[in-house]
Amino acid sequence: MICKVDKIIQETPDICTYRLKFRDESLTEQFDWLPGQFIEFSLLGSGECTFCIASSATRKGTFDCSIKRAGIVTADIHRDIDEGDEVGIRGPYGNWFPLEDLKGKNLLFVGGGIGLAPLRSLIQYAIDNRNQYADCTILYGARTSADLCYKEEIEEWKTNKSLRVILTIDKPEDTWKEHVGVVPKILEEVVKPKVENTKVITCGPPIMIKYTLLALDRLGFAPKDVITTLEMKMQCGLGKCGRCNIGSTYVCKDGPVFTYEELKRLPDEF
Amino acid sequence: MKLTTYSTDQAGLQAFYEAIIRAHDTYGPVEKFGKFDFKKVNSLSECDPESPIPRTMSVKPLFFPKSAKVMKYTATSAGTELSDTAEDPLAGKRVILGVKHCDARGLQVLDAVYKWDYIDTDYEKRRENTILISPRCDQAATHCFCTSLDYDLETLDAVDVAVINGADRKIYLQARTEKGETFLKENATGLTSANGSAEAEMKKQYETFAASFRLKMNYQEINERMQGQFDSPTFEEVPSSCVSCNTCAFVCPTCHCFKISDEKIRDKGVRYKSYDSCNNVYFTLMAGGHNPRPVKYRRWRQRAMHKFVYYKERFGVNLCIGCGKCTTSCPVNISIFEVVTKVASSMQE
Amino acid sequence: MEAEIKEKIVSMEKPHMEAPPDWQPVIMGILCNWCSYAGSDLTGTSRIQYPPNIRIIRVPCSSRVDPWFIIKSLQTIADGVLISGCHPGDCHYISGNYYARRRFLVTKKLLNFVGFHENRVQFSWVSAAEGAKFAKVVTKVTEDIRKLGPLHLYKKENS
Amino acid sequence: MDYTKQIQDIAGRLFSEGKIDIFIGYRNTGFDENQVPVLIHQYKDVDQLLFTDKSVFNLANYLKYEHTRNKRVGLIVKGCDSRALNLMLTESQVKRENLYIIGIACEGVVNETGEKAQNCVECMMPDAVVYDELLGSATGKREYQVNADIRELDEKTLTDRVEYFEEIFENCIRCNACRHSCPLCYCAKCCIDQETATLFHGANTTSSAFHALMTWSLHLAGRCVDCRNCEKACPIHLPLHLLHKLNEKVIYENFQENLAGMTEGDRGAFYKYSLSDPDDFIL
Repeated sequence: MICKVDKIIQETPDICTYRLKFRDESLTEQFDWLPGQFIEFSLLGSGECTFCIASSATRKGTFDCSIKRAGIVTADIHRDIDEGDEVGIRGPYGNWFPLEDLKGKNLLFVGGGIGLAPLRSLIQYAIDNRNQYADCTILYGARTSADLCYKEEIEEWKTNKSLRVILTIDKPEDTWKEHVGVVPKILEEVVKPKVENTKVITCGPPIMIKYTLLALDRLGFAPKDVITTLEMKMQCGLGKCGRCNIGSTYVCKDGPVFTYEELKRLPDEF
Repeated sequence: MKLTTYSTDQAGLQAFYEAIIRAHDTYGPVEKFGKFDFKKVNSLSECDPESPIPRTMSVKPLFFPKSAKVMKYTATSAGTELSDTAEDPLAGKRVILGVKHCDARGLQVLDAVYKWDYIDTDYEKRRENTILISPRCDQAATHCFCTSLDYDLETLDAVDVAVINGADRKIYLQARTEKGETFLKENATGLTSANGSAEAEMKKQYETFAASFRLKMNYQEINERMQGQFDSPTFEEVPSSCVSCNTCAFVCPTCHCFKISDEKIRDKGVRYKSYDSCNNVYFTLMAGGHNPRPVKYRRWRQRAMHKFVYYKERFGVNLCIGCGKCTTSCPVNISIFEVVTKVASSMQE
Repeated sequence: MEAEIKEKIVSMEKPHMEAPPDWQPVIMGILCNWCSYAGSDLTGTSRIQYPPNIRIIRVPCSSRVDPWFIIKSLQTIADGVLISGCHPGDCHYISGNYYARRRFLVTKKLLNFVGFHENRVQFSWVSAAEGAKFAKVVTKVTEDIRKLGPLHLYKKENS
Repeated sequence: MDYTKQIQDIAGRLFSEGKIDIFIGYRNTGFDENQVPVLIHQYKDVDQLLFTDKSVFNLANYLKYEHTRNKRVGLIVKGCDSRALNLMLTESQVKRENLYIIGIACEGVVNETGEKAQNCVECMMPDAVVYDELLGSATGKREYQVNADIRELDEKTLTDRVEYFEEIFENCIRCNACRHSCPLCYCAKCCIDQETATLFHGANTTSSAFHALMTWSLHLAGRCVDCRNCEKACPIHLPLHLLHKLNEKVIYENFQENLAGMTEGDRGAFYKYSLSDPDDFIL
């Protein structure tokens, strides 16, 4: 399927959000996805990459992909794509956040860096179906204030009375008025979430996830209440190419959304 | 279903092969650089259906080629156009001569992953249109251990027609699938129906063949023991001499990992699907530098565990089929048999 | 006559491949910044005519040319490659072209060994003052390649 | 040629004196007559070691991996292996003080069919050139002779050569076993690895094989020690030596250089030049 790049938003020095629109308008109606799913994004000539959809299907018409410049293809994407260019996408693939299980629960989102992208999809979904969910808390951290994604949208969330937004950066900065410290520390010291009736959805760099999971353990969360999305190199998204194999699990088919309980059962390879 | 068996002799078999080559698109093992490889043949003299094991490559490239075009595209300032590739040269009706039983089993094992969830139509079409004619080996090669695994080689229904040497230079052609049955009926000119002793003779041939194996393992036990061996130190020890090339995966009849890559000159480009191997350092290297399997033993562990545990867990069949091609082709002669038996037995220590 | 035909067949990579009627050779010119590139500039400013088939890449020195560049050119769009540097002794970096000379010889011989005609890859020394020589070299290379026809060996496919 | 006893003694002595952390040698597979290289960490495993004329693989290859980096290593080298090792020392890939080298005055190894391998028949320098201890009696340097296959192919017409080589490149499956088993291909990121290559992002096509094998052989020109690890590693049995031998021949005929890595500090033919190098092919 061919998409046109509608808008490019420079989030941070190395992260851009690409707002995509189908070239063939009739596909817009058919293309439906749930928060947590991913697409295969291809820049013809450079290759394919896996990205999660960073917006919710409740906001139809366009969808977003946030891309961080990290490897060969992503560097090409940042360099070569301008507004109005055409790119190829396949998908959506993978599983999604357990929306039914989350109904009526308190939601705690814990994101770090580019890890907010998959969460943003669910946050938007939750905002648009606000009456289905109880309290929503968003804890978001980055290395510096310049590395925070979706700044405008976060401002919007802050003004939304039904959301509690907590921002943090790793090291103090002069103009920074919010919290300072790594995400797991803020989680324990500032957020102090209630354990009852709460589901935690977390995504971020591997090291953050590791310590966040430990912190959540200390706070008394049961492994089945902690949901995360896993990153693994993928090429086909169809359960054939064998790249995303962890044990007998295919991340592209059985994932990328796993609960901590499921992760514990997998061999330690991610 | 009762399947027919025909009997013939060496000359009759040659005539049977020749008739097939005349009438169908035929592939057979052709000698290249001193090793046998499956190529298209136009006469029987070009190939040797009874060529010995071990061979370089299995029949895998005829179903899952080393590099296949997925799609073509033109990307100009005016817009992007995608188009299908030219017709798949491997999709037509064809016959493959001289497939070993293990190779055929390899395809059967691959069916599980290709027909899971998303169905790979190219692969399915190639499988459907192909008749496998397969002589049963008389003698095991050094690294074979196919009889020890989780399938019954004697009555294997992965091959369409089995060619079995009987007593007194007699040769039996036995249909194993319905596809093979119809094929044999159509091409059975000059063949006679087998008489009563055929069954016994074929059984005897299998017994002598099975007795010629040097490598034997207790599959059930190995599979069970391997399950708990994820952290076994033996994985670090035995394959330490691995040089991280991709040979074992590329020659393996059941390795199915691939990569997708683009090649573009000016405005036009092609997207390819090519072999890849989990022994490659870059296999799981993600953009940004995180690699879940950065060291050799972890990649080897993935390979061995996938072959003997994970695939069985997921699809119910063992991925390794015991053909020994990886061991024969390995630059440093690492034997997967040795690795798994050592890992499985390391638990007792 | 027969000898001539035989000669032609022997010197062709794929004698049965015919060139399309409107075919024009594409030559990749890899030129050293200090001599040959300046030389080609001079050719232009002196208004000397030479075939437009050459596509020029500027490199700091002829020894910057990895054999890989030649192979890549031949595999993508080029039918022939011309590499040009300073005359021996004139190298801006003192000895770069001496090293390059050794490498070029081996590259040329190896490419010839695996089946590329020896005129497919050519080398020249052109100084900044030799505008006329540059035009002569390009004309000669273009004519050589035109005689050989389009290159069909090991081309990267894009259709 | 059987130095099993001596090598076991030396390795045992080195371990008990605490001079090395790892010993790289050969062991039997137990399945066939081929030998597997083995990395030994303890004294008790020393009796696995052996050395016969089937000890083919070039052990210098293992010095490029992370598990031998900055460790004290003992290893066995034959004539060709020692020259590869010398080049690695020259190119600062390993430190001499970390190595304990057992040199072999090699009498030639055997190929798959049990005959003396072709490169051993043509070998110009069978004795190890860098060692702490030499086993066997040195026989010295021999005359250079042009490889028979090269001579045969040189006489063919261009069209015939095209056909011959097209078949080779077509059959290549791009497993990169040649590059991985070459001790001199120590680059962590290789320009022919498909994941890092800028020309071929991974397709295993004929043109990709051509690019890989040609670039690879040209990067090894003037350095190749003719150990033929690559050719023995190739699962398709492609005659990869042709490319290296042709380079060797051109270098010998034009620059009178051969036998890369004879002395430490010698970086091969492409790291030096002479004012009188042939110039006649340049316009």
